[in-house]
Amino acid sequence: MKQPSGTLARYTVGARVNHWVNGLVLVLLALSGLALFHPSLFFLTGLFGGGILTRVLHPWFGVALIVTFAGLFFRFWRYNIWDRTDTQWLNRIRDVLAARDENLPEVGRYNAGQKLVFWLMTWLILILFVSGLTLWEEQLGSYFTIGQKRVGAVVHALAAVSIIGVWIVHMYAAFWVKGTTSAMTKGRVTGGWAWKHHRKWLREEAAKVQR
Amino acid sequence: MTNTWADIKNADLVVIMGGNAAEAHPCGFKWVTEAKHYNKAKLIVVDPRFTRSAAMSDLYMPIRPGSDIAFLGGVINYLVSNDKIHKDYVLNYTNAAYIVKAEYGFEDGLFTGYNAEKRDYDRKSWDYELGEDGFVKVDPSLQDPRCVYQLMKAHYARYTPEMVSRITGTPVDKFTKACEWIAETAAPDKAMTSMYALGWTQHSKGSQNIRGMAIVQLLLGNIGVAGGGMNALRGHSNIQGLTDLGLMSNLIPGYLTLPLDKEQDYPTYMSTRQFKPLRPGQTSYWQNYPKFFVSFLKSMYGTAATKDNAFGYDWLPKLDVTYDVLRAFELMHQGKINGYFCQGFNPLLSFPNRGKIQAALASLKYLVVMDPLATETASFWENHGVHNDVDPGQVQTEVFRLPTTCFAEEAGSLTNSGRWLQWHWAGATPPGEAKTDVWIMTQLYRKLRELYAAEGGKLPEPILNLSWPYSTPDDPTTDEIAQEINGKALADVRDLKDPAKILARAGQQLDGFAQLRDDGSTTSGCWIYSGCYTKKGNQMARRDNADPSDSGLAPNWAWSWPANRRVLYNRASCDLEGKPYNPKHALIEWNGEKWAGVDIPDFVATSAPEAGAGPFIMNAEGTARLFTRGMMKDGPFPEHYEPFEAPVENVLHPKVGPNPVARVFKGDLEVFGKPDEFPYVATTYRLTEHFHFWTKHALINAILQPEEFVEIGEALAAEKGVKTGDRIQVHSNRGTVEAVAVVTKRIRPLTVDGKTIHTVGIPIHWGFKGEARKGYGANRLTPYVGDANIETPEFKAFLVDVTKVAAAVS
Amino acid sequence: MSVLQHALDLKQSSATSGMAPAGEAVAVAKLIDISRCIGCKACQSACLEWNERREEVGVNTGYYENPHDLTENTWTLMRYAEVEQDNGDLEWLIRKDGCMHCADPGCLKACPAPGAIVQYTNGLVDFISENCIGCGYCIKGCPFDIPRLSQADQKVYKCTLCSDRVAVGQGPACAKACPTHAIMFGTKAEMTDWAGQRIEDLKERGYQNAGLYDPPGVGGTHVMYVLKHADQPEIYSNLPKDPQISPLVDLWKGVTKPFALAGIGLMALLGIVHYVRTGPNEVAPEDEEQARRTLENPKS
Amino acid sequence: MNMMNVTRRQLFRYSGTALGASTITALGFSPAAAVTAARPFKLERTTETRNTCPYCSVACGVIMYGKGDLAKQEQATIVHIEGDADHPVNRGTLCPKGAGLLDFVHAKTRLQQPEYRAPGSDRWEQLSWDDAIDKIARLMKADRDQNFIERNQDGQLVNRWTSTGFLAASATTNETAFLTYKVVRSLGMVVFDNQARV
Repeated sequence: MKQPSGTLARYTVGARVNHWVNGLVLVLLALSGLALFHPSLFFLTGLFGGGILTRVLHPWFGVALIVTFAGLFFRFWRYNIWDRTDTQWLNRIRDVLAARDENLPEVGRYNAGQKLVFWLMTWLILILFVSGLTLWEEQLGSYFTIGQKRVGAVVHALAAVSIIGVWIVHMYAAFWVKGTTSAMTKGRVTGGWAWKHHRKWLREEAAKVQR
Repeated sequence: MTNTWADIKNADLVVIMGGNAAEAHPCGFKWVTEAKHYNKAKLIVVDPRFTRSAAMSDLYMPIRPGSDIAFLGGVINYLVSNDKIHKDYVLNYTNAAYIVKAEYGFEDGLFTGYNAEKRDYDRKSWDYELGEDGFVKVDPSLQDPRCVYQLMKAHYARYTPEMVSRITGTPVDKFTKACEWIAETAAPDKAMTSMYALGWTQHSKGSQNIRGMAIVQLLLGNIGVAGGGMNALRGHSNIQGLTDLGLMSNLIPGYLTLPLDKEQDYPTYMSTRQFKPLRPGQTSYWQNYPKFFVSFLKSMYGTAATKDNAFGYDWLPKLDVTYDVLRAFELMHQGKINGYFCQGFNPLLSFPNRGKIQAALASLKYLVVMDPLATETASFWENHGVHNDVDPGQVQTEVFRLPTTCFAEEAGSLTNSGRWLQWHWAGATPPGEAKTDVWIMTQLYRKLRELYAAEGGKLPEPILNLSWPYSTPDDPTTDEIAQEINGKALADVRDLKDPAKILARAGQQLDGFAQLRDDGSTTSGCWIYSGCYTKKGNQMARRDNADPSDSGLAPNWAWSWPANRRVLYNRASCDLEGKPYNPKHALIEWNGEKWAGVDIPDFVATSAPEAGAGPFIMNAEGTARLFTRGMMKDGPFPEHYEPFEAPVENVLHPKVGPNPVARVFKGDLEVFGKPDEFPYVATTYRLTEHFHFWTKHALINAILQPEEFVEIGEALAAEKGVKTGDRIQVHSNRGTVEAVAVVTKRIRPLTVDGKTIHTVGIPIHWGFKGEARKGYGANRLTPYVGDANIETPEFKAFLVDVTKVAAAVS
Repeated sequence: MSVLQHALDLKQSSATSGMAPAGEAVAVAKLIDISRCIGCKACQSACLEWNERREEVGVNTGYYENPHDLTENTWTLMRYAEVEQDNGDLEWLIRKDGCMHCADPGCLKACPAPGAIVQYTNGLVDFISENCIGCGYCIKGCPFDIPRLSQADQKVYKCTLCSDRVAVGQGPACAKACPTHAIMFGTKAEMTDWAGQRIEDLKERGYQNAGLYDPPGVGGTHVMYVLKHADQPEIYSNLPKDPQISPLVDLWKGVTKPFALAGIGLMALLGIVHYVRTGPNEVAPEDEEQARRTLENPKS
Repeated sequence: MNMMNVTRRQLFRYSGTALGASTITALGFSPAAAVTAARPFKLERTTETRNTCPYCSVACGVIMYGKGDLAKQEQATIVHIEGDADHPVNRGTLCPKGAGLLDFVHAKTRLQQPEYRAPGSDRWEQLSWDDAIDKIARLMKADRDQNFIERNQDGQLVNRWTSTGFLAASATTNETAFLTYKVVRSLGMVVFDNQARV
């Protein structure tokens, strides 16, 4: 396998496209959702052509999210299975935040934080989807009781806030840990990045190359 | 109505029986709620169903359909045997003290003089004993066993509370409570009003149902007083007007009657109509009959009506029998009628026994329907599947369907139940080529006149001589016709007492019927309407709603017949001295010179109380009749007869079940059902969301009540395994209706003569035209039998069976 | 009357804060006196006619209610309950259902679209269709289950209390039509006073529990009922005994909103603080060197 | 005496019979006052015409609001019908039938032109008024001339026509009724009735 000197392939084109579409949808959902959530953000409906279109589009974005996220999920779920190292890593979260990588165990393809983001995204999207169905008056209004809809509304709001939080963590981590974004833009990371953050993965990749 | 809508607020007790005002007359029922709130009135409702009226009541009791006279007879018995009557009133203002002929009697359900073959009575014995002076003998002590009061007391002694309950199914305790409340209004300052409608009339003894309550009201002194009266809640907007104007087989406008065959000349005709007073000093207003009749003939035949030809008397058709609708459709069914006109009427759905009506219409040569809407009658030949299963190819009738305007597009007057003539104005352009009925009748008449003038034919004179005094003969205005109805002077009309005084100059509109003359110098289309369009203009168009006395009479709003009088017989609201019995709700009183008050006196205004004239001036007695002499075909006192289809035998007289003189044709008698086959009592009625067969054309009303249904009680539903919303079939001996079942607590089984009787309620509104869903129509079930006196069909009590429909049918 | 001239000035508007204070107006109310109501549906008819709404012609399902429920066109509906009393006597309790015009309207609270739901200073709560986005949040906010979403135009509708008529000094179409004056309209004070007279009459007739339904849980309502059995409003086709805006809706539209935004803001802030304090997490040249070695010799 | 266009420009008096003092009058702000009502009042610039409800015999007063004014020879269409608040019986109220009158006036099943159905036919044909009147008058005259009874079996003069009948309505005006009466009786018709019984 030929590769540019000193870099490693991390994401295929398909995975990257999938990710970015998913990301875009999530952002649209967040913006349209926030517009409908808080009056001070209602102006965001302008991005979607007004309140009515925002209301129409938001649930369809949700459907799109489920589809695109399913792609990501089936690509990545097996890399996100929790192991003992993850617990150790998480126990040393202070070292993580302080960037004292020397105190952390060697990490495989994903560290515990990334795995947490993955699973939180997964569960929150599921929760948002299901609670969102109860709120989709146009298509499904007659299938739910008002009581169910009220629970749905609260759950949807809380889950939405949570997922935005997770998303902020995700974004910030990519921003803070330099060299990360190229994985999703170019599909490759430098060896140094891999050595520093995913040493175990680097070793596995090196072993593969050797063979 | 003897009184008027808003006057109901003056009542202390309202009895709704034989009607359902809350549903059929909601805006009139308002005055019941006003009476309840402001006058602390109580409301009693007696009805087979727990209606919306019942929902508003203080006391509700169920009754088996067709047993009202038993109930009312029981009330009479209670009042008389407990001495709860308004004695002064009964003695002076009714015929209670009058002595009845010794030959009169009642036995085993029959009054004297019955002829079983003719199904009719010889009514000669039902009359008063006259003295040598030509006046009726009286016993003011009311003790003579032959006086009306004692005869009545004896007649109703059989109607004990237990007997009432046995016949009607009404619980004894509730019946007694109702009697107690009713009896309280015997006090001179208390009034009870009776509100009834087709729940009383649509029986084979409908007139006697009403007589029953009239007797109660007379015993209580509740006729002629504010908040009292017998208030017939007429069904249609102008059925009062059409009746007043005599659009019936035997009538001439103003309740004059068409001559009979035997009345070959004018003097003979008049000899039985100018009633001589039966007591000294009485007004007997019908003595003026010739004035009304001649004025009518003058308005019919104009200048062609002269003294020499008895004002065209010969041109009037003479009657052998009354050709009411039941007889009309019977004759049609026999093929004896070739042509028929329906002017805004839907007989295919309105008359009993749909199958017979359908066959009758199909035997016509031509049918002309004038209507704003596409009626079922006009389309009786169309096939609408189960809803009108007809083969058009087999129907040889030519049918014309002529579009007419509706209320919004025409001006004119309507007479409401309270006898108010209210003018209305057109506000819209008619749709398409729709024309007013006046225009259509004019074109028909003008064409016929043209044909008779050109070609001759049978008796052309009345056609050619018909008065047609309209400025544009091809298009008379309603304004002109209204003036014609009121009448005008053809020569100067002078005061009879002071001939120097001219009351109306030739050509002027008359002020009222007092100015009519029998010498041909006046015209008036309808004497009781005289005063509606006077020299002062169109009185019906008046719109001053001031009601200074707060009496509810609104004397300057529109115009009320007769003479703008709002409460009939109002002289009876005062005692013999002319003082109001109830000063709080005084209508008129004698002020020493004349009668005056918030209403127009129903009395000769200057006739002092001492003169002794009675308050019921139209009656030769001057008093009201507890005993009606020979005027009712089926007896001088109401008697309980069973409906022609009854679930039990007549426990009072098993040999005489139904009304022995009711209108029944051969062929119809045979199709009455028997209780072994048809065990349930059915009754038909209107729903508040609909008006007969019109409002199913109005989308809003179709939304509010979209589909035909039948109401049954929970007990019957349980027996049949029917849940609400299931489809059921209702069968009578004449047909079947299939509809949705509405299972309700509002209809409960009754115990009648020891038997459990279930009632089935059948709303009438469905057909196969309009916005609402198609339905079968209640008249597939109803029996072809009519009241003895006025031939109203017995829609309110007949027998049916009920079956559950297994699978849904479209 | 000058104070009344501002009757249809806005008091509250959905998803809008900091409104200019409106002129004072006298609170109005519609009083539905069930003891005088004959259930004739004149109000339903007048409502359809005045508001130019119509329905598909339905079916009979075995009950008098038609249509079978409130809809985007049927803003008021007669509901019928046959209730047997202890003595076996029947009562037919007929209730005109429709918007109660709560003083504290749950629909308005829930609505995210500015100006789609407004409350006028006289108390009427009105849906302004051109601002409605059809989200249906009002449906969840309403404690009485009143608003209905139109499948035709995806906007929510309910009784406006005929704000167009009230604006020109007329009463609502239903009150105008009501044959027995069971529906009255006037100032809330007058209506309360009149209700008192009616309750007195009912008590005289033996209805000891007669009373006024003006539920405090929603701040009182501008549509009130006179009930013969005010102690059991639920027998009137499930009229809620103590209606309140659902705690879930309070949670959703109450604390959740500021806390959520604060939470999101806080997350972002923490990121910034962390970044400022910790600086970028950069890959050092020695890491690259280590990686190169590893890739060349994975066993090392 | 034209009371058609009653000047009722003052705001409607809401005459709730129960409330002596009229509540709405108390609320009677002028339409000119600045109000922020979202909904335009649809009866501005309509013609008001007084009429009575054609259904039951309470004869409630109604006001019809129309576009166009017949008094000015314009085409007019009713857009709204409401109870007449001045009417002493209904006091502005209407029942479910009366409140839905507009849908009767504009019913899809309102007849638009004269129609004829031939014997055995399964459809309506349009025809002109002239043709309709001609045909009907011919049928009537033929039947009358053939079946009119001048004298009964006893030789008495009876002048009646029993083979064609006429069923008058229940909601036509008194003026229609009287004109109908005249025409019907002038022909000697006795099979004549109205809707009083049903």
